[in-house]
Amino acid sequence: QDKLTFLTSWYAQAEHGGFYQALATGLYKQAGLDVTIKMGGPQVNGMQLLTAGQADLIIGYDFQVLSGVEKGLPVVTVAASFQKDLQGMLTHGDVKSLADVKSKTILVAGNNRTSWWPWLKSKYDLTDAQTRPYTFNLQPFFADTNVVQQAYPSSEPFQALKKGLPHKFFLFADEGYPPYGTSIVTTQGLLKAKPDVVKRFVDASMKGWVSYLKNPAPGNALIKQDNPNMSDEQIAFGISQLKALKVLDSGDAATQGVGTMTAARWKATRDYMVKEELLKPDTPWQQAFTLDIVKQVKVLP
Amino acid sequence: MSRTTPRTTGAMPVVEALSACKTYGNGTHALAPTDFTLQPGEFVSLIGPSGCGKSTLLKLVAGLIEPSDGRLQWWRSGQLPRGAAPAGKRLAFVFQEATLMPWASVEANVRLPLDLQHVPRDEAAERVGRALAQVGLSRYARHKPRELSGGMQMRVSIARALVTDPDLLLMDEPFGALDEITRNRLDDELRQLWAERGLSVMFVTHSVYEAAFLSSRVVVMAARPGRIVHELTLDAPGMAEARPAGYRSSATFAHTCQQLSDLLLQASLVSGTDQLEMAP
Amino acid sequence: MSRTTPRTTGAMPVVEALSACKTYGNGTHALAPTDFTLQPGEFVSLIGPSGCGKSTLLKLVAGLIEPSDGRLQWWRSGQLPRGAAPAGKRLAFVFQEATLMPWASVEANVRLPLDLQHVPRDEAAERVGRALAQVGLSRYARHKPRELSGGMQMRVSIARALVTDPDLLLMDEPFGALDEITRNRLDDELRQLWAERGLSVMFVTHSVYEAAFLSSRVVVMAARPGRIVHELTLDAPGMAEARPAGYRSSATFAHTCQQLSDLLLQASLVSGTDQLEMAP
Amino acid sequence: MLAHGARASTHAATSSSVPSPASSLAPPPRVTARRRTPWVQNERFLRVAVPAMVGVLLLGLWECLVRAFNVPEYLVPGPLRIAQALHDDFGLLMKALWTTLCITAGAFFVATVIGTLVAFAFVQSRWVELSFFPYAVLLQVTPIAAIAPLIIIWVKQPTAALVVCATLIALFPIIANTTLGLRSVSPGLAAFFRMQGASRWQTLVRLQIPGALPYWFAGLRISSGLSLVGAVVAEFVAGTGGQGAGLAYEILQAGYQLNIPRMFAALGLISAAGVALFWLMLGLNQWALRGWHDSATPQEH
Amino acid sequence: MLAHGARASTHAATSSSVPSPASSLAPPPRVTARRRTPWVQNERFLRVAVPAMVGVLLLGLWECLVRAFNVPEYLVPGPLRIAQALHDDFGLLMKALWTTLCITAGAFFVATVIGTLVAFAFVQSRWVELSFFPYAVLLQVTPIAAIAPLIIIWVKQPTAALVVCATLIALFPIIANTTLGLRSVSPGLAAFFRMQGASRWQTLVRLQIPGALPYWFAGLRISSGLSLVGAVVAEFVAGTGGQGAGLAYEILQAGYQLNIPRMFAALGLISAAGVALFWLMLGLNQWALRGWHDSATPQEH
Ligand SMILES: Nc1ncnc2c1ncn2[C@@H]1O[C@H](COP(=O)(O)OP(=O)(O)OP(=O)(O)O)[C@@H](O)[C@H]1O
Ligand SMILES: Nc1ncnc2c1ncn2[C@@H]1O[C@H](COP(=O)(O)OP(=O)(O)OP(=O)(O)O)[C@@H](O)[C@H]1O
Ligand SMILES: [Mg+2]
Ligand SMILES: [Mg+2]
Repeated sequence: QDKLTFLTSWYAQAEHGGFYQALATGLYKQAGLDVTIKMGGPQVNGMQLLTAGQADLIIGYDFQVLSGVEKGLPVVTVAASFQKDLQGMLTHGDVKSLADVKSKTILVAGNNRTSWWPWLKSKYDLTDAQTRPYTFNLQPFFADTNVVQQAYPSSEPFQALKKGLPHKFFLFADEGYPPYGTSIVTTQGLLKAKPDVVKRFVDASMKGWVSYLKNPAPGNALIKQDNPNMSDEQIAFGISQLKALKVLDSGDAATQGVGTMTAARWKATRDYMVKEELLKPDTPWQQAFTLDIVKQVKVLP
Repeated sequence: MSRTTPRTTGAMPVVEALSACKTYGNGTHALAPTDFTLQPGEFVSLIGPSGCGKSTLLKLVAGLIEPSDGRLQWWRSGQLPRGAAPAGKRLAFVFQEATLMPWASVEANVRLPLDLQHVPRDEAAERVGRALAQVGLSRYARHKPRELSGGMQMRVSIARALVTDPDLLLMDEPFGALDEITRNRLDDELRQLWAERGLSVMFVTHSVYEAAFLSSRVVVMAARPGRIVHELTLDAPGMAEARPAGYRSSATFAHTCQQLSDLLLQASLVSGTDQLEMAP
Repeated sequence: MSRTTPRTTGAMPVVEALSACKTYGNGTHALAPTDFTLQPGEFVSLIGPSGCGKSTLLKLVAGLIEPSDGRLQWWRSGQLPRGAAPAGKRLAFVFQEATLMPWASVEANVRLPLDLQHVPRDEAAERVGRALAQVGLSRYARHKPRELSGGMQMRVSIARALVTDPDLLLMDEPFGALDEITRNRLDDELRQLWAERGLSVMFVTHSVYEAAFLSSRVVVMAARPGRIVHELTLDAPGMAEARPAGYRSSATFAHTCQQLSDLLLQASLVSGTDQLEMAP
Repeated sequence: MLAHGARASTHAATSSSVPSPASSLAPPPRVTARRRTPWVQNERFLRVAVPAMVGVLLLGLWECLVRAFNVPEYLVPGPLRIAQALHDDFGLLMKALWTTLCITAGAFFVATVIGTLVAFAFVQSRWVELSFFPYAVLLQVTPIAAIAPLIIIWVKQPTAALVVCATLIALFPIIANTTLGLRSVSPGLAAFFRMQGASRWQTLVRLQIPGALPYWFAGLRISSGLSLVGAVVAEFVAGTGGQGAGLAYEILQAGYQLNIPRMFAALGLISAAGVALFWLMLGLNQWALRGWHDSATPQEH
Repeated sequence: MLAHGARASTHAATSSSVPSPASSLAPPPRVTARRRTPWVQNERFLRVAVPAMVGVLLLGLWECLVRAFNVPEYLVPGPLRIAQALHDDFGLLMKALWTTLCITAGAFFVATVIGTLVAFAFVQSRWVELSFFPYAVLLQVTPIAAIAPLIIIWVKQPTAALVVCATLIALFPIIANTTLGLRSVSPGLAAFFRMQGASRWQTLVRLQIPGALPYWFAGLRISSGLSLVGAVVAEFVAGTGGQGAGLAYEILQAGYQLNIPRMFAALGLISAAGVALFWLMLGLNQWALRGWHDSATPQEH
């Protein structure tokens, strides 16, 4: 049994379901892995913990991996659970499309100013002046009908739903925002030393995802153990959103299996970053990912 | 005890203590129930062994502490018989320790009571200058208290009391830290001031010479509990005049001093066995 | 100025000031270059007008402040001629203000120097009890300093100095806040202690009577700048004995007092024009 | 201490217009005597009763305002609603409070010990102080949020990491106040100790430490609150959740889920704990300094 | 103040074994005189030079360790690397520093004014203090991160919201210290003022305020640091990014992009600013209290 520590990106929630499911249903054990899942949180810097050896694999983010590669960090993305990034925008009911947010006050969290915000800004011709900080609290949104804000499909819209407030949610990825979502990142070192272990982990995790969307109960039990405040209702809503947005099985995944990635998508992400001056043009962006693992894994949805 | 206040008599006292007593928080009986009257124009000295309650009585009279039982009664200054004093005049207090504002110069310390009474700047400056000259500290007007010797600090404290031209002057061993020469001069000045201005004075001292020279009445206290054991009237009330030039070397003076020394010794003896045991 | 230290002579002084002078940070010349020698077994009183630099000289001798120029020289106590004193004996200092630890009881304050010398508990308790009895404060052993009167605090300070059985005793107006009776008794005790134990004493006082009664030598200082203007030897050195019983009423005593008063007046006069102007 | 208020109110019974017995000789005969209703003079009773009354008044006002303006519960809930949330989630919140208090206590203890020892070192030598005091200032001004990730990397055990973070926040006031206190001994007494040939140790133990107690307690008063804040902030930053989660986790989660009454209930618990800590420190101060220090002794000048 | 260190070192020139001139009569003739090398006694010089030297030593040690153990730069960069980052991103960091300092200054100013006024109110009446002091404690212990969202709703202007957050953090030590100071006037002087019939205003202006200055400055010393920390924390929690972003934003971003040397450079700037503020306050203290207060006057007992 190979011991592995896997660090998620946030408090346990539906977006991490596949991993918990793989743990709960013994998929990891069957793959000869002894996996510990650690939760992330608001200010937990997964990349730092990964490079410091506190975690073997983490849920990463394409931009951050590219930045890391630019800085010479030995990190590499081995698979992408979701074909779409889950970042999106929550609006009041009157907004018909993202083009309508031009007249709204937009809540943007500090660290997102260098991820999707430049993309949204240039795409819809928005300005910095119309933004206000987002503190991961929905009170400003509810208090003012002229406010729109960033959101994750499974959490903020759920609150709006519960409040019975007419609202809309727009996924950026559906408008052409390039990065993958919930990707699995590890170190070059581990990849080189134990490619087989990494492969087994990815394989089991992807199986976990497929299993999770069919019957989430085992995974949910673990999620609720880690994050007692997560209600069944909310998890169920999250899963339904994952299904509705087809994050797992759309695009390339439908044919090449869950978790797949393509160099073209990575290049699109890289080009966007370079254009917004978030990345030096001479960054060896190919080092940010490897297709070797996903090529060996084929878990069809 | 039912008492009638002296309001019914002709003379109106400045302040009266009616069975006032004081027990401190730790249970020390500092003052047994005490009756004490200060008539206008009196110069009363308090003498007694160390720790017998002189400061306590003085603070009661000043209203600085409240009696544990009994009461204090103050009378309008407007009714002071010796005229002259405008209404609203104040009492002045000289603490046993120089109590100065460490951040203010000597000058500012002495000017303080005038400032508090909104005396105009020029007048205040002049009066401060005079008071500082009286205590011999004109040169040190701009010094800070911490730059002065113990005796000089005490003199600043005295100047601050004199500058207000008070009706009632309460002084707690003001001259104890001064050399004999300075002390004698200040004694002279104080006596003269008192005779001229008709103020009332309560004066704690450890020097029977000083008490004999200055006072119109001497109150002798004993300890445990603090109480008045004797009073000695030296001048008839209202007979305040400057002492004759050679008074300090007169036989009357020597006699008074001797009398006071004896009273003090007596007071020390009744103050309980603990008062100074001789070494074996 | 080249000087030879008295090392060459037979007698070995306890402490010597060699043209030591002191100018404070604010520019006050508190002490002009001064030579002063304290011989073993001497009882030297310092008198002088208020602010003339007595405390400054005493602090220099104690090593509490450093001279601005010149130097201080201390000699081994082992070489004190009057034998008896074991090595490592200490100096004791009584500050002009009672300097007590506010958090400690009277007893603990007095015991402090013994604790610092690791004197065994029992012996310390006994010595503290004796010292407190000497100053008449046995009853107040458990009180905190703030619960005492000014004079009582000063007596605690004195007891703390006496408890150590010092070789060199430096006292800055220790009895100024005490009544005459207490003062006289303490004077007697101090003189007796000095005569018996052969310690060396420097004593600042404002009372010429006290100086005359206690001292083997009196140093008169004048102000601006502080300096020694006169020295008066009362006893031949080494002739320390208890004064005869009636000494205080003897003609010799009265004469000495008068002499000292005159010297003090002189010193006051040479201390500059600012020293006490009479009111106009 | 000035007792204007107390004086004026005492005299109100006997004379109406006069500010203080000592202020002037002008008014007609006035009388001072001891006529006091005992409970009004009972400091301890007042110290609890009066602020409690004010608290009840303020809460009442709050409730009224919330009702009058119909403020939605997810924006600012009324106190009754909060009390209900406190009641409903009592077990949950108490467990979280316990966790937070444990971290607070640990951090406070460690900060007190280290801070005091550092202060001892500082007063032993001016050189030590000169050299290292600026670095103590560094401790205070370095934002914990920025170095928390590093601490989490270095200190493996999560609870220990939280304690370290909270300690760093609480440390400075203790160092600063204790150093100031140890240096603030009366110059006369210091001279006396020097003259008696007291060793450094004796001077420290018998002079500097007792003299520094009032300052030390003032430092404890500030630091006790900071330890609590530190524990909460550390939790915010380090983001632990799950079974042994503290109040910060509950606040964050309640915020995300827009369970604002519960969030306020948790906030209220933190505040109550802080005030309780403060009073505890004040009580300790009174107890330790009674009889000699102004701050703990009623004035009888 | 005790000057063991200074004394001992002065005497070392003339005699070797003796602790202090007053300690005993035992040693052979000893001599005290004024023989001092002036620069070693120049407080101001030492206060800068010694810690600077220690700093250089520590930085050197750090660099050596980093090199010796080959610590990767993205984990802990060496000081040289940080200096280089500071140099490279000088303009960026300086702009951010300026923003943070503006917020700090604003918060410090507001906290000083409000804190002082509140303390004035507290000492005017014991009832006011009894009633409201616990609520001042509340200010300190309520985690700013939790109430920042509410502040953002109420204070529309983002910079103003940050100033409010930072002010809340910096307020308590000023209130606590100033109140303590105003109450700590010598009882004798207070009695004198009462006796002279001084009005409350006169007592406040002429007695309590001057007497409270040392405490007030001690409060300023603590609060200046807290204002800075508050500004940074507020930005972390509620910060805007973009043009007017402060150092917290740069730290977050640098962390996110794993530009660890820049993150350390930003941290260093914050720390340097904090230490500078502290010295500024100390200097102000010396200047204002010179001549009368122990903390600002060399002892000549
Ligand atoms: N604040 C206090 N708390 C408790 N006891 C006190 C306090 N002040 C004074 N005492 C006690 O009250 C008694 C009288 O004190 P008081 O100061 O009136 O004496 P005194 O006659 O002025 O003495 P002295 O001549 O030494 O100044 C003393 O026994 C003293 O211990
Ligand atoms: N710390 C100080 N800073 C500046 N000047 C000082 C300081 N201490 C004393 N002086 C000045 O030095 C001179 C002598 O002071 P010192 O205390 O020695 O006088 P003294 O003879 O003891 O007076 P007293 O009898 O009043 O105690 C005074 O003029 C005083 O102003
Ligand atoms: Mg007294
Ligand atoms: Mg003196």
